[in-house]
Amino acid sequence: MPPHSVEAEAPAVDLRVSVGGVELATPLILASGTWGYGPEALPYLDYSRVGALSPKGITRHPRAGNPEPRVRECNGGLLNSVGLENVGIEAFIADKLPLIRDYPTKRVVNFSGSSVEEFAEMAAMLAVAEGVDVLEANLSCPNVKAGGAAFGTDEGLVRETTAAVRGASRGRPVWIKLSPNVTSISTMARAARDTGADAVTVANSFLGLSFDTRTRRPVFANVVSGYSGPAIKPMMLRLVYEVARELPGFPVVGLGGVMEAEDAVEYFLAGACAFGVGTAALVDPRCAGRIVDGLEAYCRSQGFERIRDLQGAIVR
Amino acid sequence: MPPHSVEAEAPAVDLRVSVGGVELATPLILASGTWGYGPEALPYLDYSRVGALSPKGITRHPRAGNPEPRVRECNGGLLNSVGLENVGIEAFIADKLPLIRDYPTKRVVNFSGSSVEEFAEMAAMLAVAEGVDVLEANLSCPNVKAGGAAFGTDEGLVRETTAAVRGASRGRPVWIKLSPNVTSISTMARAARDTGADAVTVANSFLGLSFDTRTRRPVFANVVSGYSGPAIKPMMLRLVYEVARELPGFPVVGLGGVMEAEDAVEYFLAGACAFGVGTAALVDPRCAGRIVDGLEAYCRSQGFERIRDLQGAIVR
Amino acid sequence: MIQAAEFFQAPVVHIAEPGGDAALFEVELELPGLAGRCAPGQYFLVRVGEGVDPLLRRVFLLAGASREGVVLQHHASSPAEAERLRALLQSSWQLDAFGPHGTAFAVDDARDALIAASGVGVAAAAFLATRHLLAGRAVRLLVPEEMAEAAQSLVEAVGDEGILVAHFDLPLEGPALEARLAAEFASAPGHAAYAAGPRALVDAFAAAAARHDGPAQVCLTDSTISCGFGMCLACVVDTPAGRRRICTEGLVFDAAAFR
Amino acid sequence: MIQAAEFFQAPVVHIAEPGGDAALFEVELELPGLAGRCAPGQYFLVRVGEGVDPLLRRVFLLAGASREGVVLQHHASSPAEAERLRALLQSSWQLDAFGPHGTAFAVDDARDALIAASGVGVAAAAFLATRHLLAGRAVRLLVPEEMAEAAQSLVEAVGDEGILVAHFDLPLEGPALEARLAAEFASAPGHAAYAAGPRALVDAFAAAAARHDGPAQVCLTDSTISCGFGMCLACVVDTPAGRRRICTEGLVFDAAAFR
Ligand SMILES: Cc1cc2nc3c(=O)[nH]c(=O)nc-3n(C[C@H](O)[C@H](O)[C@H](O)COP(=O)(O)OP(=O)(O)OC[C@H]3O[C@@H](n4cnc5c(N)ncnc54)[C@H](O)[C@@H]3O)c2cc1C
Ligand SMILES: Cc1cc2nc3c(=O)[nH]c(=O)nc-3n(C[C@H](O)[C@H](O)[C@H](O)COP(=O)(O)OP(=O)(O)OC[C@H]3O[C@@H](n4cnc5c(N)ncnc54)[C@H](O)[C@@H]3O)c2cc1C
Ligand SMILES: Cc1cc2nc3c(=O)[nH]c(=O)nc-3n(C[C@H](O)[C@H](O)[C@H](O)COP(=O)(O)O)c2cc1C
Ligand SMILES: Cc1cc2nc3c(=O)[nH]c(=O)nc-3n(C[C@H](O)[C@H](O)[C@H](O)COP(=O)(O)O)c2cc1C
Ligand code: FES
Ligand code: FES
Repeated sequence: MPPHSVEAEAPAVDLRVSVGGVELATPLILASGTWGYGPEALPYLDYSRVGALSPKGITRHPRAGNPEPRVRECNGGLLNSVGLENVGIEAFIADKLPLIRDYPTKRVVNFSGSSVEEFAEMAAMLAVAEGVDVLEANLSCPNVKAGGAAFGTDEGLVRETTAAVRGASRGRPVWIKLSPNVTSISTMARAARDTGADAVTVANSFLGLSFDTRTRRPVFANVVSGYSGPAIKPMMLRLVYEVARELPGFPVVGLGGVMEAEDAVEYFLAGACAFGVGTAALVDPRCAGRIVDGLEAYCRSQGFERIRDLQGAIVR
Repeated sequence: MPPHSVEAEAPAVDLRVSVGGVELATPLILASGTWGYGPEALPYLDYSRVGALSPKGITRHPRAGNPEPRVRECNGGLLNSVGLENVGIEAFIADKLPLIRDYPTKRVVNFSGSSVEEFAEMAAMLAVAEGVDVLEANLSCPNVKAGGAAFGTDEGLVRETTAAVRGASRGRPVWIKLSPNVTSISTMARAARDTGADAVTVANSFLGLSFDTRTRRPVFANVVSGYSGPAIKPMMLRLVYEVARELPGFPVVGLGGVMEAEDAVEYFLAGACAFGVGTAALVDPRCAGRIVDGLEAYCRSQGFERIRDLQGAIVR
Repeated sequence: MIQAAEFFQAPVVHIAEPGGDAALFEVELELPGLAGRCAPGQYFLVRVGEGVDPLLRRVFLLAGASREGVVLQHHASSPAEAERLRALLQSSWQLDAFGPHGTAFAVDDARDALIAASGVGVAAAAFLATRHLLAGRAVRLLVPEEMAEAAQSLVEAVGDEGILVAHFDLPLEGPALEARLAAEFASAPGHAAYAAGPRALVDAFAAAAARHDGPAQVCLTDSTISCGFGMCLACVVDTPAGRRRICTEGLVFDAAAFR
Repeated sequence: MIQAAEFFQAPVVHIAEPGGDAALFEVELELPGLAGRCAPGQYFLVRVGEGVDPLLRRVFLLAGASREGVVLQHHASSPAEAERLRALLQSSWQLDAFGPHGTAFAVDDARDALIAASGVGVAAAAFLATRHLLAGRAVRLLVPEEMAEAAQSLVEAVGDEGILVAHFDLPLEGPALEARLAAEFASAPGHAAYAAGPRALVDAFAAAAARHDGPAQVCLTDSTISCGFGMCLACVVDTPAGRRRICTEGLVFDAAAFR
């Protein structure tokens, strides 16, 4: 039963959504990497209006990440080569998780392995860590053993990694975060679904690069970086649309360039059951509250009592 | 020997480039689809400063293209679903080609087949048409026979189509325009190179879509459309960089979001030997002259006597 | 008659809101000596800001021309978009504007005029009305109810003895408007008839003008214009006389083209 | 002392060019009653325009604070970028600004001051100098030659009896500046020493301050700040005391952190 709202005339909108059995209070997920580990964002938002928090992506060992500069704006998008700087899984579980365990939201822990075995090892640790609601495997990071190509661009590796993480997760929900740099996103999503994923996150940043024409050097030490923000929204919407159409009923978390409530509505129409917000945090961490309020107002204006009914609600 | 310039102090920059044996007066190519058939742009530019003109892409039969709306701006990029409206190859050769035959530039004729046989049939017609300098096969259009997936996303189809076009081209240069919506652009470029392509154009627009949140309808009748302009530049640069690195020495024409001379310099640094300008034409058709002038000034300021030396001139 | 359009860097003199539609705004540009080349129905392609958002030029319809310069109106996609563009215009000393562009109304000022207009079309209609008024002809200007006030003030600026503003409270789509326009034509035999507005108004006007015994022309003011230079085929419409690019072969057409 | 920063919608009172560096510009915001909470070394995170380009907030360094409001300076990536941002600022009635943000200089106004500054750091230095002058202390302000004039005018605005502007004509990188700064330290025993500028100046200053017998603090004014809220790790630097986020744990650090 949706919580009865006090203002009688403006009927409350039921903002709850379910992502493959995981109940979220609202459909907004704080994407990994742009909201810190959680406490950093506390002063700017109300976690009870946030469906889930994905802390900074963690790796098996601490990483210092890439040298400066790590971020560069470009024509409505953001290039980042932070290089997955993080405290490592042990310190995350010991020092960071306790800080966010009592937040009134779900915790979707994003992790990157450099091999299938490492993904499984990390999944096993997260499976028993208190306060981890969902394991989100970031397949858009390089497979160090196999020459550095991203896991998410090889169907076989997606199957192997998903199965390994599923096997080690002790029943905790497993989301697979896919790479958008593929010919057929639905093939990768199907591979994840068929090997035990409860949902797919579509998707991590696109590969991009930029040169400083004055010095004729690449902007980033690693040359290639991740491209995100408003500029990638139309492409990510197409990827979400394809997965939702090819795998009807399979939960998709859509993200890429969501800055306002209208952007989130497009992801629902494309078929997503929830959406992520990453780069927008860097512009204004209050955007989370603003977007959820905007969605509530949109549902009222369009006559939707439950936000989940927006999913795929395209008018032909 | 570069043409000797009158202003003694400002040494002329040699703007000539060669793309797989095709000599262009300057490295700027007017990309297919945004400059009309050629005469429409005449009032706004000096064709002797344009390396090559790619008229509107043609198909075997005339096409009315898609219903309105056909274009929609989005966060620094452009979505288009024109639907390849064109007069068809017969009318192009009879009515359009004669108008541009005497322009002081090269003509790179862009054509899209709905099957491998149709690509070959069109190539044979263009191979003997007077005034066609280069055949550019647009593999980023749907293969109607095989369920509509784009030719450019299937390695085998890229080989088959390139070989068929090569076979029918009677020795005229063949460029293959690739689709950017692939996992490995270098695999597709290698497939084209190994079956007779003289160069690859990297690349056509990305797939994207957008919804009108007021009406909850897709903006375009075909739902999915082509995404181009400034927003796609970092991703296209990465694709050009990968092809140039994996297939050293193989000519790449790079395009995507070039609005100013600095953008073109980035494509040279990524490894392109020439670059295309598409969406920028819609903003200001005078941009062609402005970009070539800007490149000349850039070469002078950086001490390059020949613009072709900019190719891959990254400072490590 | 198609005037040779040019690229200008034109200083912004004044920015205003004509009223009647929050998505409409008006800009006065300092372009001395251009009045003679500007005709009703024509427009300027204006680059708003220098960034990537907005990217393409916007259509600014000619609403008037004087010795000092031109008055243009733009119909944004929403009031919020209008505010965004206005703010960008305020910050630019000079505007990159290409025009006067496109075909113009052939003004037959030997006849009284019947003009139907909606949205930004009202600005073109007012410009058109002045030509007839200056020739001592009577003008009947028919606009939607919400535009009546704005039309009245535009006309007052022109000195309004000979002009009568009437309004209709009908949706642009559907048969009702066509019937109302047919009645207007019946009581305006031989008049020079013009319409300026979105496609729905133009279609109703063209149908109603079928048996009109005077010249009838239309101006499509709300089409999706992308390049505006006739190169991209984004504005192509089907007409009985074949496929036409609105941006260069319009915005003004003979009404018969839309029957 | 870290002041609790807040989001403000602040009217733009005045936009100016301080001179000395075409990529620098100054903005005065109407924020009455905030002076008491603003300290030298702090900054505001300002959203320029509402579009996607520019997308991230920009660092506007505090150059002064009064009853009416605050004066901020921004160092753009190039003169062209400065002009672009200035034009956008002109068109916004109110600016979305978050601040006073970051750590501040601990002002020890019981001592005379030695301040080295470059680029936008000169603005922070001037703000700092006023605190010492008000306490009747002497201030020696060392700036690069091209900034000397701008520093002089900033200081004149403050009433300059006790302040001496000296300048150096040395590259920020390389040993020469460190040697010059060491000489300055030698002739300023026990002074409160401060530096504000790009990393190269901060490193030279920190090295030269090794044997200084007074407090020495640095303010990193030209780092790549991305979010500014301590969330994205784009501004992290290695210091002997471990990894620090410049945006929240700086911009001001003890000089020892960069030795
Ligand atoms: C599509 C894409 C999107 C990305 N988005 C982001 C992002 O948004 N934020 C972010 O912080 N990073 C992001 N990254 C960066 C990426 O996750 C890390 O940079 C990557 O894990 C390291 O790969 P690298 O080539 O950057 O090498 P570096 O970052 O320079 O790493 C150096 C070395 O560390 C080792 N290494 C690399 N990855 C791992 C790993 N996962 N576990 C253990 N060791 C490793 C390898 O030997 C590697 O060569 C993205 C990468 C890709 C391909
Ligand atoms: C990545 C990508 C980028 C694109 N970029 C552009 C662009 O920038 N400009 C542009 O004008 N179009 C562009 N298109 C559109 C595309 O070239 C045409 O729309 C396409 O050829 C028709 O495919 P469609 O799905 O849009 O079907 P429609 O355009 O609706 O075509 C309808 C039907 O026509 C038939 N048909 C489709 N293609 C062909 C063909 N090549 N030859 C003969 N018959 C055909 C098919 O039966 C098809 O179902 C792009 C398409 C893709 C996939
Ligand atoms: C600065 C930055 C850091 C990121 N770090 C991570 C990360 O650690 N793990 C991960 O899976 N994705 C990471 N991402 C990708 C985002 O989670 C998200 O998938 C992507 O940016 C697209 O969404 P957006 O456009 O809303 O940012 C990062 C993105 C940015 C901009
Ligand atoms: C309106 C429009 C029409 C286009 N038509 C064609 C076409 O007919 N054939 C083709 O191969 N590419 C076509 N393209 C793709 C462009 O040639 C180019 O590959 C792409 O837009 C990326 O470059 P840009 O960002 O400079 O536009 C079209 C692009 C646009 C925007
Ligand atoms: S808008 Fe491009 S041809 Fe008319
Ligand atoms: S700029 Fe994001 S953490 Fe400092």
